[in-house]
Amino acid sequence: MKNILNIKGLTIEGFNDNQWSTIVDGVDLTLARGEVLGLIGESGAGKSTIGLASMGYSRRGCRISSGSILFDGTELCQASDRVKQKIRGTRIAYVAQSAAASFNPAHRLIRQCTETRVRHGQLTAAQAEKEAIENYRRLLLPDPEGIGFRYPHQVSGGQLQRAMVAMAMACKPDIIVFDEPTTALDVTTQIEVLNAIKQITRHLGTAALYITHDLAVVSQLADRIMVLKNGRKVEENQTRKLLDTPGKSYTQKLLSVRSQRPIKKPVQLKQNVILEVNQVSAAYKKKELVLDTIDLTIRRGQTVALVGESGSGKSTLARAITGLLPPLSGEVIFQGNPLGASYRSRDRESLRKMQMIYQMPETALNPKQTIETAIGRPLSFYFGISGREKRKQVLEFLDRIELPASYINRYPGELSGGEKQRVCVARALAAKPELVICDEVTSALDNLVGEEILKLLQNLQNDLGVSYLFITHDLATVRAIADEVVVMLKGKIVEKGPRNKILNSPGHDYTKRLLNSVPKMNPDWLDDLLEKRKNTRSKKAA
Amino acid sequence: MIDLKQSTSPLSTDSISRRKFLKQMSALGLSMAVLPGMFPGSAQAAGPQKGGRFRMGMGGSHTTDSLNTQTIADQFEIHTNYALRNNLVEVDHKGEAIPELAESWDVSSDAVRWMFDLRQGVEFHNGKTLDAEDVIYSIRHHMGPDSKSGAKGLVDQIDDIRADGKNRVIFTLKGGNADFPYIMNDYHLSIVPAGTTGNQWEKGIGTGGYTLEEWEPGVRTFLKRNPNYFKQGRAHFDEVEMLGINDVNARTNALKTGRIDYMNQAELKTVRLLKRMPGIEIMKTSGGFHFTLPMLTDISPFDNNDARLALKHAIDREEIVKQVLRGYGTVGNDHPIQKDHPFFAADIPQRQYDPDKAKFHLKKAGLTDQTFPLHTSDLNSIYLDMATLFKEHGRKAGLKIQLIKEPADGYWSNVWTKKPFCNSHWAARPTADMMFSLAYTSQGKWNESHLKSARLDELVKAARAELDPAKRRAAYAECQMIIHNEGGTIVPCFKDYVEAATTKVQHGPISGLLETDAHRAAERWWFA
Amino acid sequence: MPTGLLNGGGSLNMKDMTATILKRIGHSVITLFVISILIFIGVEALPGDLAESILGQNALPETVEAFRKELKLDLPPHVRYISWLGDFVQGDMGRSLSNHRPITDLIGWRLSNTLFLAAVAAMVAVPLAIILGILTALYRNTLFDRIVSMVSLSAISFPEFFIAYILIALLSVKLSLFPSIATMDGQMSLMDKLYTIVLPCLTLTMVVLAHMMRQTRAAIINVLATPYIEMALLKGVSRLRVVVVHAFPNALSPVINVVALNMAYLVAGVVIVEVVFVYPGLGQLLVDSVAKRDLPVVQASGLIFASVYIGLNLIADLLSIASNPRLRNPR
Amino acid sequence: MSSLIKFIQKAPWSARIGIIILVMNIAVAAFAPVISPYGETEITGDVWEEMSLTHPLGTDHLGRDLLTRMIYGARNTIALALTITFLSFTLGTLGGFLAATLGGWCDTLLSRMVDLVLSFPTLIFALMVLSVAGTSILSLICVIAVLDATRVFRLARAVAMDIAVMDFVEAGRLRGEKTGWIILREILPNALPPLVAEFGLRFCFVFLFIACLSFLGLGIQPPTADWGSMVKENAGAITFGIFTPLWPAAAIALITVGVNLIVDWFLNLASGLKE
Repeated sequence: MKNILNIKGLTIEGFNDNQWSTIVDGVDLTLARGEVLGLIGESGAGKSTIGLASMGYSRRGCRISSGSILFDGTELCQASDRVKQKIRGTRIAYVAQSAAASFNPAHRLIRQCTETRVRHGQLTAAQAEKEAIENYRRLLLPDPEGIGFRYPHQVSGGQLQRAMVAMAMACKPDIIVFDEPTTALDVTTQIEVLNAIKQITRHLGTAALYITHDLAVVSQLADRIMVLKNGRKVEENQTRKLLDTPGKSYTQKLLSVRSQRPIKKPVQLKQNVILEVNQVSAAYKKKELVLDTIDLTIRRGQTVALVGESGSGKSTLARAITGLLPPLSGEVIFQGNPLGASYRSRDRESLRKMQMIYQMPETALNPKQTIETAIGRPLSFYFGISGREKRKQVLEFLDRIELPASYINRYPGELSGGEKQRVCVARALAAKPELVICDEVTSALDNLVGEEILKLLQNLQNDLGVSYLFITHDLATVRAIADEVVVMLKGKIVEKGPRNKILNSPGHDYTKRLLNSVPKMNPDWLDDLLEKRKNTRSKKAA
Repeated sequence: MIDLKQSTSPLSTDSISRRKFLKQMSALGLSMAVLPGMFPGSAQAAGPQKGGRFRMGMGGSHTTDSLNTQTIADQFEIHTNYALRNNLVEVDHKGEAIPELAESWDVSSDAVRWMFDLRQGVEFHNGKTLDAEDVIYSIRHHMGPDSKSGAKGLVDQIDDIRADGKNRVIFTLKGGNADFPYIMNDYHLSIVPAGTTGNQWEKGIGTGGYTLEEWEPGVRTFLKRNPNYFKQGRAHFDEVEMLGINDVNARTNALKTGRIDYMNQAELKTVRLLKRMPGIEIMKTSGGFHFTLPMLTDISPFDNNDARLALKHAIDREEIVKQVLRGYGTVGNDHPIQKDHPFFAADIPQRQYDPDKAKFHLKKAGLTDQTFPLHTSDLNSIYLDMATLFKEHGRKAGLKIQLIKEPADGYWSNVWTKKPFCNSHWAARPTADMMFSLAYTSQGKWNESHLKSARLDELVKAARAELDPAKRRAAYAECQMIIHNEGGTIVPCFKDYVEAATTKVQHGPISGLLETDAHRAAERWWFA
Repeated sequence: MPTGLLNGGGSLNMKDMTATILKRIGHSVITLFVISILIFIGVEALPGDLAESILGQNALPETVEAFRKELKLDLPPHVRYISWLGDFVQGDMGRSLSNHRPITDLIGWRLSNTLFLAAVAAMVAVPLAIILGILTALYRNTLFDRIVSMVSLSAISFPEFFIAYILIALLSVKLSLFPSIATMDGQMSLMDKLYTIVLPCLTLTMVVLAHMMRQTRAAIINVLATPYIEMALLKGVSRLRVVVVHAFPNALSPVINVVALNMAYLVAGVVIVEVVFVYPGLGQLLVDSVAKRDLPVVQASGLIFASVYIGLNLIADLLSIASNPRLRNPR
Repeated sequence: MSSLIKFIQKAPWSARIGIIILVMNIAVAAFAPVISPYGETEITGDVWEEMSLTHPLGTDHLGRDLLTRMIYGARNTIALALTITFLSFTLGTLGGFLAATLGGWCDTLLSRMVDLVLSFPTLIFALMVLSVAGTSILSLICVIAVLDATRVFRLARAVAMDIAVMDFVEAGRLRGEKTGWIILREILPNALPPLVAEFGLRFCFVFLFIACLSFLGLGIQPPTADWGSMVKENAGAITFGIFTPLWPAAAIALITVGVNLIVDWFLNLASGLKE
């Protein structure tokens, strides 16, 4: 076989809680020259670990316990450090998930991009720089001559990610391992990076392992896709075949995520306004307004989705509403009563009526408090319930969020991410709020898990009639849960209206771009989109 | 820390009549340059050699040291002062007053008027010739209501000083004092050019055997021989370098490694080890330096003599001499006069460590459960060890002594004579009279036990005016007896001065008056 | 800690920077002013005063009174403080109360001694600590790492005077290599001076080395856990280069801070070494002057120490900024 | 208890050595009167005797049994150092947490005060204060604790600052919780690991600091046995080849090394670095 990479029976163990447990369990994998293989799975599937292992690398606390990794005839499992060092960067390169974290903040980009070239003695520094600039140009980075001489923090996320692709291709490697290269990016930026990756792999004829949790993304690039779950291979097939005829139910589930249908809701009556945000402006530093005269209305039992990309000010709006960031001007009116600017000046009752659920369940729960304390505290704090009664109610809440009663004595560390987020939901509901602000509550979770949370939230709304202010960057979420949609850009609201109107016939250019940047479960989507944009551009030029 | 009050050594005056003695001293003045006993032992044959740099490591130095004679107090200053300046009178190793800047002196029969004739042609380092005005200025510097001098207590007895011509100074005292020349040896009373004031003091101008080249207070004094020195056969070194080394271990190491030729205040704990080292000589001089543990006799529980006696019996003096002083000293007998002093009352039985008697007195005083706080300090390295041992001794006698460590700073102002029971020490007084009248009479300036004994006051006053040695002896014996039996002072031991030098350093008999050959080492010693 | 300068977001321009520095200097002046008041109150609160402590056992009530009058200690405290402050602001540090020497004279020489010793010790200790820190981080959990860690740990586990005595016993008394006391005078050549301070310098090196080394090691190891280090490894960069080129520059900020802290210690905290080696530094002067209640000297040397501390911290913060491209090169 | 044993079983060998050293020291300190051959201040022999059967480590400069003094020294020194460290921790942590949670003027005031104390040489500061307050055990404890608390304050504040911005603390604030709850229930439990590590370091520092104060004559009062004073009292003998002072110095070093080994382990745990 002419496979450049041949992995057989790869088993990797991780050291956790004083014992070794299996992370990757006997995975076989082959990669032909010039082929792109997508590795897909949810967190804990072991896909990143396999990606790193293909470079003969395992993270601290992990070990490759058995199996063989044959790279172009070299067995990497037994290879010496020196041999592996020689191969890495030159013949197998790596593109990490977060370019912002993976570029050394102390050095200029170009120095990092040319390091491999120069250190392995292939080129002089000057030649390598020239070549790097050429690569920047190919990847359509703005100011290709100058950008390399900036420090990582001076370059935006999408550009950094492309610079990292440039770094990976510097030595024209045989394989590039892409480890979730677009996950941390906004959808509109994602397209550019995906495009860059596609250009490069085609241009160089490089083989690639493309690791992601997003089937729609990977289907744009991969020739073949391998689905992983809990360290084992679920199935493997040509991209189109897999999309058309998924063999396993797990794959089907993954496929269905993107085509989320709106969750059924009872018919809404026009009800009274519960929250009114009136001409609110806010800033962290005096000069730069992060929120610019925002108006927003939420009605009882309604879900308002606040959509925008990173930096649009949507989380800041949540902070202004809750009083964590007192606004510079404007007011927040809750049930007809203006609230104090700072949460400190609000009374307990108005604090109770407005609860918040956070993006990261890991940091939202105190790791040193049991689930009982976490959910029970609002009960005792607001309603003075204690002792047996409190425990009873906590158990009821656990039942409601579909967690077993035995969890009551556990600590957050013993729960999975989704379970923790459920606890956060219960904690918010324990205060019997009127309005719950959900700040990106699903974005840190796997898609399937996130969907479950959304369902839970919707059920609770149906039962309790609470209102949600739903902050998200994910349009699929919006589609699933929102009644009203508000689109924010650079601290301003650009468009708002009923969900169907916004999603189906957006009025604002930005909303349009946002909408059509969401990858579709169609391998030709990216090409089509780029083609379309090219056409519009040339049309405009004409 | 401040170690000494004005001091001189005990006097061997009982063999000659007082009057005769006074006259004799005046006569001796003429022949001072060739004093007998100056060059004893083996060194005598060769005679002192000139030259070399004498490097001294001195404990008792402070960055606040000054050469203003008013505030001179500790070793580094005192030695610098004596090397730079002279006094009217010098006290030699035998404890006899011999002429220095005064060529001779005479006294009225009531010992009230003292006439000192100055040596002529003596020049200060700045070229000025010494005259009576300088002497008067130097002494008056300590007198008067505005004086801050440490010698104020000494010069208070002077009623008037006046010049009689350029070379004679007449002192009129408020009362007769036969020991007045000894006072003139005090290191505060060195003679400086008239008009020395302010910062000029730090220039160290005097008539002494050395001139001041560098003066970094507490750190380093660098001296060069004064080529015009008026004394012959003195000040042999070309240069003297004094280093302030307060840490005794550093001093010892410097001596061992040859960085210095001499160190004062050797550590008693290690001196026996130092002695074994080749090329090092341990110098031991005995004097009247003694430690005391004063109890305030006017404060409960020490207003009860049985309490005092209980404590006096509860201390093992032998062991303190052995363990704390390592044998460099002698036991005390609860009065301030040492064994080799001419007025020592040998017939008072030595008080022994007697736990039973201590218990008896304690019970008699009804203080069986009393805890006695003893205020101590590391002001003097001996204090703590002594107090610690005392506590142990007391424990065996059923006496609870509690040690309270006081900061060395402000000890004399805040603890001594204020706290009911504390540590203290005394340098020798030139005469028994001064010792008693300063520290034990009810009018005493430093009556550290607040002792009020009419009989003692009377005895001391009478003895000062008494010329018959036998009667004085009897009076002082009774004083010792009173202090021994009724006094508020425990005198556990007398301590020797222990110093060390390399064997290259030669010297005659060493004075026990003060440390460092009465601080005349730079002037008297020489290199082999 | 560089917090003071880093407040208010990631980017600073030159103007902001100057403003911040000026603000910091302003804060420092206020701090020094408060310290001078505290020193004054502190010395006032000490039992006894200069008059009593100089006269000691020789004191008589009337001489103490006269001495006080001469020293103007009889004036009310606030009057004395204000008069001192007035002189100080005009650049007149005053004179020592005990021997009337101008304080600039008294302190100048000692300060230069203190700085000399601190500088030499720092020149030995800082590079050594950083190199050892890098090496132990590079070879972490090897025998080398453990031995260096244990030795350095033991070195800081002994009281410093004990280290000094051991060094004297071995290198001075036993082997006669170096002098046991480090006396300085004006005529010494630089080589003489360096030779004289070998032992105190060695003692201080041992005292400060471990702290800086361990901090360097910890900072580097901290950085080694970041994704960009993994990236560097995956680029095939050698371990040594990873530590030196990729990790160390990012670990500079904590290293600079610990170095500054130890430098401040070398200047202000070496009283014990000065006592043991009889080194005429500022620390001994301060202790002596406190003991003697020589207020102007205490004020001057106390303020010098405080300024050194504050100054070094300011420099450390500036260097931290200079070493951090994020702050050096705003967007 | 069993969880503690399990926890210790997970410790690396270096930390186990540290634990053994610490436990031994504490045991010796606790049972001092039982195991020491003589009384604390009893004079039982000549000065600086060599090691013998009657005096296993020899005698000190006053002829007291050195082993006895060492044992009592452990008791006094460890007890004192522990008390001081506890006090300084309570003070420093409380201040640091208050500054971090309340912010504003409280933070400014406390931080300025701490900066003020820090900018003056510690030893000289202690010297001055002890001269004013006298060198009783109580003032010794207070002075060192306050001085030390400034350093604890900085750490506690930094740690609390990191925790105070966490979502769960924010959630507590939005719930309307009082500062007391925020500090005690939300921040403290999470700040413990780095603080415990710091506790070890501070403990060692206090140990050495007391020794240094003793060297300058301001430490524990004799005749109470304490390792620092013992080193100082006997230090002069070293250059004569008498190694009596090595014993207490070694004891100080041993316990500091032991504690540091445990601290290292804790720091590793706290930073999540599994080496």
